[in-house]
Amino acid sequence: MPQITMRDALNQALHQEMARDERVIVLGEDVSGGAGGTSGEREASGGIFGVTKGLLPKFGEDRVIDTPISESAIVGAAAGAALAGLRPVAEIMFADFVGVCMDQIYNQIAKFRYMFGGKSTCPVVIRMAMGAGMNMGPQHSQAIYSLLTAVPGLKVVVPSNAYDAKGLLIQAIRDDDPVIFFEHKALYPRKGEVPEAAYTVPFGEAALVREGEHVTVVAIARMVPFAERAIDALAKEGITCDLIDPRTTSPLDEDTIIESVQGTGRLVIVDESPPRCGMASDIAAIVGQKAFRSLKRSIIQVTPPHTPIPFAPALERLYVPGPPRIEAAIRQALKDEDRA
Amino acid sequence: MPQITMRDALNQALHQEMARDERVIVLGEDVSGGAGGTSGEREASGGIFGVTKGLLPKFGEDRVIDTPISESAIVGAAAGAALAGLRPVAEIMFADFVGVCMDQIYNQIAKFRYMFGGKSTCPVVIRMAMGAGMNMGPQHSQAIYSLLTAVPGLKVVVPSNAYDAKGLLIQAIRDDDPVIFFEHKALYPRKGEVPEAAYTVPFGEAALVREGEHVTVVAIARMVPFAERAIDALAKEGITCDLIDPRTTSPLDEDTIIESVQGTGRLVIVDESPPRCGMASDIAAIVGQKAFRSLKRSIIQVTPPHTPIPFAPALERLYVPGPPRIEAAIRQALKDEDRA
Amino acid sequence: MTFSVNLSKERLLRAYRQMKLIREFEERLHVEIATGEIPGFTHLYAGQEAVAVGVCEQLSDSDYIVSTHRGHGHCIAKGCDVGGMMKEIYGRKDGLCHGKGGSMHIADMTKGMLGANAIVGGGPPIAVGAAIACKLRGNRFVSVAFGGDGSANQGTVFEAMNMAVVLRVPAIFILENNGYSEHTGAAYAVGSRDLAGRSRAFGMPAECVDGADFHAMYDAMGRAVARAKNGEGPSTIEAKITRYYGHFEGDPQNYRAKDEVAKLRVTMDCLKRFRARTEADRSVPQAELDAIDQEAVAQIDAAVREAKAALPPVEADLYSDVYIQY
Amino acid sequence: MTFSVNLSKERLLRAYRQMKLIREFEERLHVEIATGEIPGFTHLYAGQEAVAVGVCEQLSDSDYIVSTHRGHGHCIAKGCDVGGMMKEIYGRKDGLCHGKGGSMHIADMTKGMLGANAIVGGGPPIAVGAAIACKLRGNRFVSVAFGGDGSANQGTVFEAMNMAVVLRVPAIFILENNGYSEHTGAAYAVGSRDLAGRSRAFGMPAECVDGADFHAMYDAMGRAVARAKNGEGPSTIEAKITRYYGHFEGDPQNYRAKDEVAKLRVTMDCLKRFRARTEADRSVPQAELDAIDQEAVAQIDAAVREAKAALPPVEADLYSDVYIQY
Ligand SMILES: Cc1ncc(C[n+]2csc(CCOP(=O)(O)OP(=O)(O)O)c2C)c(N)n1
Ligand SMILES: Cc1ncc(C[n+]2csc(CCOP(=O)(O)OP(=O)(O)O)c2C)c(N)n1
Ligand SMILES: [Mg+2]
Ligand SMILES: [Mg+2]
Repeated sequence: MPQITMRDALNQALHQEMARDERVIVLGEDVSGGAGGTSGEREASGGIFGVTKGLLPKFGEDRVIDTPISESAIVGAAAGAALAGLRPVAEIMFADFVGVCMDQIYNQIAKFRYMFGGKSTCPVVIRMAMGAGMNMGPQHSQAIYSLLTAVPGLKVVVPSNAYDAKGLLIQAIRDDDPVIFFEHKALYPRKGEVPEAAYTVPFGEAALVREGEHVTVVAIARMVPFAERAIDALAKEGITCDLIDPRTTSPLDEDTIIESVQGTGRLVIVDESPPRCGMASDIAAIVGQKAFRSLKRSIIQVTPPHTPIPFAPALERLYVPGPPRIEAAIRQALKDEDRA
Repeated sequence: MPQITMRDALNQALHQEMARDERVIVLGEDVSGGAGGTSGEREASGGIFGVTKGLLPKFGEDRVIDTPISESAIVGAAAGAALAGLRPVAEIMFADFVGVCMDQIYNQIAKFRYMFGGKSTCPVVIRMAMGAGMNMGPQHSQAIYSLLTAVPGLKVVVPSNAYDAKGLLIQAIRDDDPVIFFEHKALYPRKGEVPEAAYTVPFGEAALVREGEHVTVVAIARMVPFAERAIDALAKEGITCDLIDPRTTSPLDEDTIIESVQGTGRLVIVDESPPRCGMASDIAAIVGQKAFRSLKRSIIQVTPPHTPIPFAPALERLYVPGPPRIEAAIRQALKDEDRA
Repeated sequence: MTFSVNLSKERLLRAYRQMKLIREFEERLHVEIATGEIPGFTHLYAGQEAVAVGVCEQLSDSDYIVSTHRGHGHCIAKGCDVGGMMKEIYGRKDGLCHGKGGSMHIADMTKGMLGANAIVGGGPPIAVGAAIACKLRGNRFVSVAFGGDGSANQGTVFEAMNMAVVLRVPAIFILENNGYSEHTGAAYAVGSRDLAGRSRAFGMPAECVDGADFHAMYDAMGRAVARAKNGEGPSTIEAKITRYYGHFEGDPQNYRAKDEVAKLRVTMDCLKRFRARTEADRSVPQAELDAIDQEAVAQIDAAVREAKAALPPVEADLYSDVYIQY
Repeated sequence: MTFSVNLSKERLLRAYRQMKLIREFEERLHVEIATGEIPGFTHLYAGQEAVAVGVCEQLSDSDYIVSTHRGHGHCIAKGCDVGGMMKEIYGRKDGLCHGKGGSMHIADMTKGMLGANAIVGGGPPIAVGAAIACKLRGNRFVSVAFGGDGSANQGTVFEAMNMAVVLRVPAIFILENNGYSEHTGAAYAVGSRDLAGRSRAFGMPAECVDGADFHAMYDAMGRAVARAKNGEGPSTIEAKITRYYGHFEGDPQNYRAKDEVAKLRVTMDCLKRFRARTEADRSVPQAELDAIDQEAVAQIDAAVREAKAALPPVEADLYSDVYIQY
């Protein structure tokens, strides 16, 4: 099977779905680029991260729409186009920018179906690049999937590899509910085996990335390859872990996590979203409620600190949970607390 | 001591702080009302909820500023005025509207100090009315304190009664960090004893509203009076509870909660924010981590369902956790699970 | 496009019926709300009928509109069932949105009514999206965003306008300038005091029309629709109009001169103006209008009676329709 | 207010020095970034110097500016220390923001520089807030928002403009129209193609100025400041200008005609234009400009050397300055 990057896997998904279904449109800033430029080169960009490359030449300006810098109008337009029967894939360049279009996401798209009494569908996908690790500073690095997981009515996707990314994006486009699709910037160049043909990866089904006996590790997006490294290092010492990648945080595959914890009794959650009211809290609370008697010790949450994301590489490295912190957390998980 | 409503307590706080410190300004939609009207009545409103009443006649148009419907500009203006040395109190009429000004809150105000290397202060207070129970529908009823508690750099205040409301608002105005101040709409008419003179209630110090032996109950904002009712009913059966009102969710007084749980071993959290990545999850995760061995059974989270907020009174009543659900949860907390 | 001079008697009667139905709907709500039986808070459209009807009489069920918190008039004009609307406002299970939306969220996809919207400025971007769909399908239909003078200070509205111009989509922006956003006058909150001029500055034609004059509204809308269907892109119509009641029911309107509304009910009433005009040009026999008046009263009376008698939603409804599949 | 005809030789030399310092800062960054030693991504201001300097030469440390992602020029023009800036861009502890902000977040409250801003459209509302403070203190100082042609499609900018008009605050909006927002031309993304006209429609005067002409910028800004201090409220200056490098460093600029920049470096260079003008009117001896050129090179060279040698922040810095007290 061909080894391609997550970027290219996403690009393939867009190409295939646009070819399959003419209701699919793509809109966002510089998704093709070049409009109004002096070179006449109409596809000057293909997206800042290259994910939408080649779409304009293939599908034309009516379906691959460069927009002004107007995120509220981008998301709102996607919402309206979806209500009117299209299947828009909107791009918000950096996830951090949801601040300028949050209303359209959380008050409009997320609520249409419910508040209209089930009489509308809003099959929108909003793609956004997220995550720290590229020294892009406090306003271009956030991992905000927890903020949107909190919103009833949205589905939230957080792929960790090229295979899942393609299958999840195709699923997102075919899904009749609104989907927020997070792409971790640091994962774009990560390669994996990806079938050429279109396929879907279902929502709400976690992937069991490693199987083991001693500790359950849940990790999200870029934290998955980091956890793999930590787990593989510990395997040499005979410490083995289940590594669970939820792939979607909404819906969340609670069953797979709980089943694993019932076996191991020990849980480490590795999460790049901030620690307060974040994904790690969310999963810890669910497991604490549904698998309380299985827990041999407290759940360990590995998250960034409660701070904005610093620019300096020296600090950002400390901010992002990395393999050493994960390894340490797993070791800690093997020790029980004293009884109070 | 005089019994006054939470609305009037808040109004007192604003009056007293504006009189004390001329750097305090108030801005928002209809905070006085009447500008540009045909009656010539310059204070036609005093705020949709009446909290800013009487400020305009006393402090004038330069300090009590009616704005156009432009929430991003309102919050941004508050941010800029604070950087320039004022102490603005901005009003976002309904908390649901943060969607249209989220960027100014979470990317700007929350991050200034950190990303400018500690060289700025941004002493802004953003007041907003929140909460369900008045049949105001899906876009006018949300309890979004969890969304903002998640944001490093913000402080988040959630008063449950008139006394705290006044003291916390005065503290918020005097505080040098940015503060999001949530006022539950259903609590505005709730009366309590409030001293006439100015006083502060410190942030990060929970109130122990009831003392008891069997179960720890943590409740927030309107959930506090509801929990009081449930607890007082159970007291007749000899079941007694600690009732903790955190008063601020950021900073959160973890110690008071943990200490109580160390005594009772049983925790019920009552929260009006949505269940995923919400306050109940957050507190459950913290307690699960820091008081694991003290817990005799799993923590019970009493929250609304993972749905938007319905308009119909028949449904909204079911959406909002009320005294019967809280009472049932406390009873359940007294039973232990079977071991797995 | 049709223009008002070409309207048949039947079309004129229909327009009047729509206006009268809105008026009666709102006047009756004004009475019923005072009884405390209607939950939540409600914004009445009375006084502005000719705007909604002038606009929507140029549209079909395949054209789209997006409305506001003050949406009853737009809904009725676009063909929503008044019985279903009334039940929705009373929070009944058989309401147009099963009681889950209420007054500020009435929608009917089958009529191209994409929803009232309780977020000021929330609608125009959505309307641009529907216009994108219209363009992709060949500009045979148009998409309309309603908004008030107050909404025109919300940045999202200008983002939507600019995007509509850039993408040349068949979007039409109706700015209902009733002089107030809640308790604040447009004379204060709209810096330039010229809403149409703002739209023009974003690159589209904009007319300023007397919103109490059905014929004028209808004709302005005809021009905008013709332009849109011709692939020439968006337009704006600013309608100068007034509202008869407070911002929401219960608002004492201290910001308005004491007899302002009473006077406007005489001089700026769209129903009276319609009657005067059609009497003068003999396009409609006035007796038929009287009959319509009576029908409207009866229809709304029935709607209220049925809404009061209807059942509320049940617990299962709380959990349904969050997702199609989860 | 002073106008350029009245500028002393010293003031003209200072203006040139500022422009040259910006140019050298950016040209040197262009070289250093290619080595891979500078973290993150960087947007260079080269080509636009006369805008920042024309504006800021009318300001004092007590006036405020709010900047953008392309902020180095504004920072230098407003008096930020280039050594501290360079260290910030290298992510050093002694950087102006302790390395926590980086290129897009440089701020210096002591200079009235309220921060660069990586959110397009994030700055103007903040500038209006600072203008509110200025007004409250008697309009002795002004507040300036910088933004690009692309930013002028973000709704927040128009909210800020309208609010500034309504509140009559001493705010000045500088729209640097360099023809591109990232890879998209203003000719496409700005529906009306007329930025100044939009500001006018919101109720303030707006001039469109040749942004490569320091004297013209300085004079336009003089008029805007005079107006603001006179209590007449906000103004806009649209500066037509060009950027010499890509949107960010590394951008191959496929959207621009091949020799566009090369030509503009000849015809639209603000430094060359300044020299030509001051030579013609004999206001400045050209040899003194040569000396300034050399000083600037040396100053930036030292800044880079020091930044490279400086230490990064330490772990404790990760946790500090989130709150003043928590
Ligand atoms: C984003 C947002 N801000 C504020 C409000 C509160 N609000 C509801 S209606 C309204 C006034 C709207 O004025 P206008 O657009 O003129 O419409 P009108 O009420 O006159 O029909 C305001 C401020 C809101 N619903 N949404
Ligand atoms: C809200 C937001 N949307 C998009 C971006 C990404 N972005 C950064 S700069 C830029 C272009 C800005 O264009 P303009 O305002 O003309 O400034 P210039 O880069 O030309 O100086 C874009 C789209 C952003 N930083 N913030
Ligand atoms: Mg109005
Ligand atoms: Mg530009």
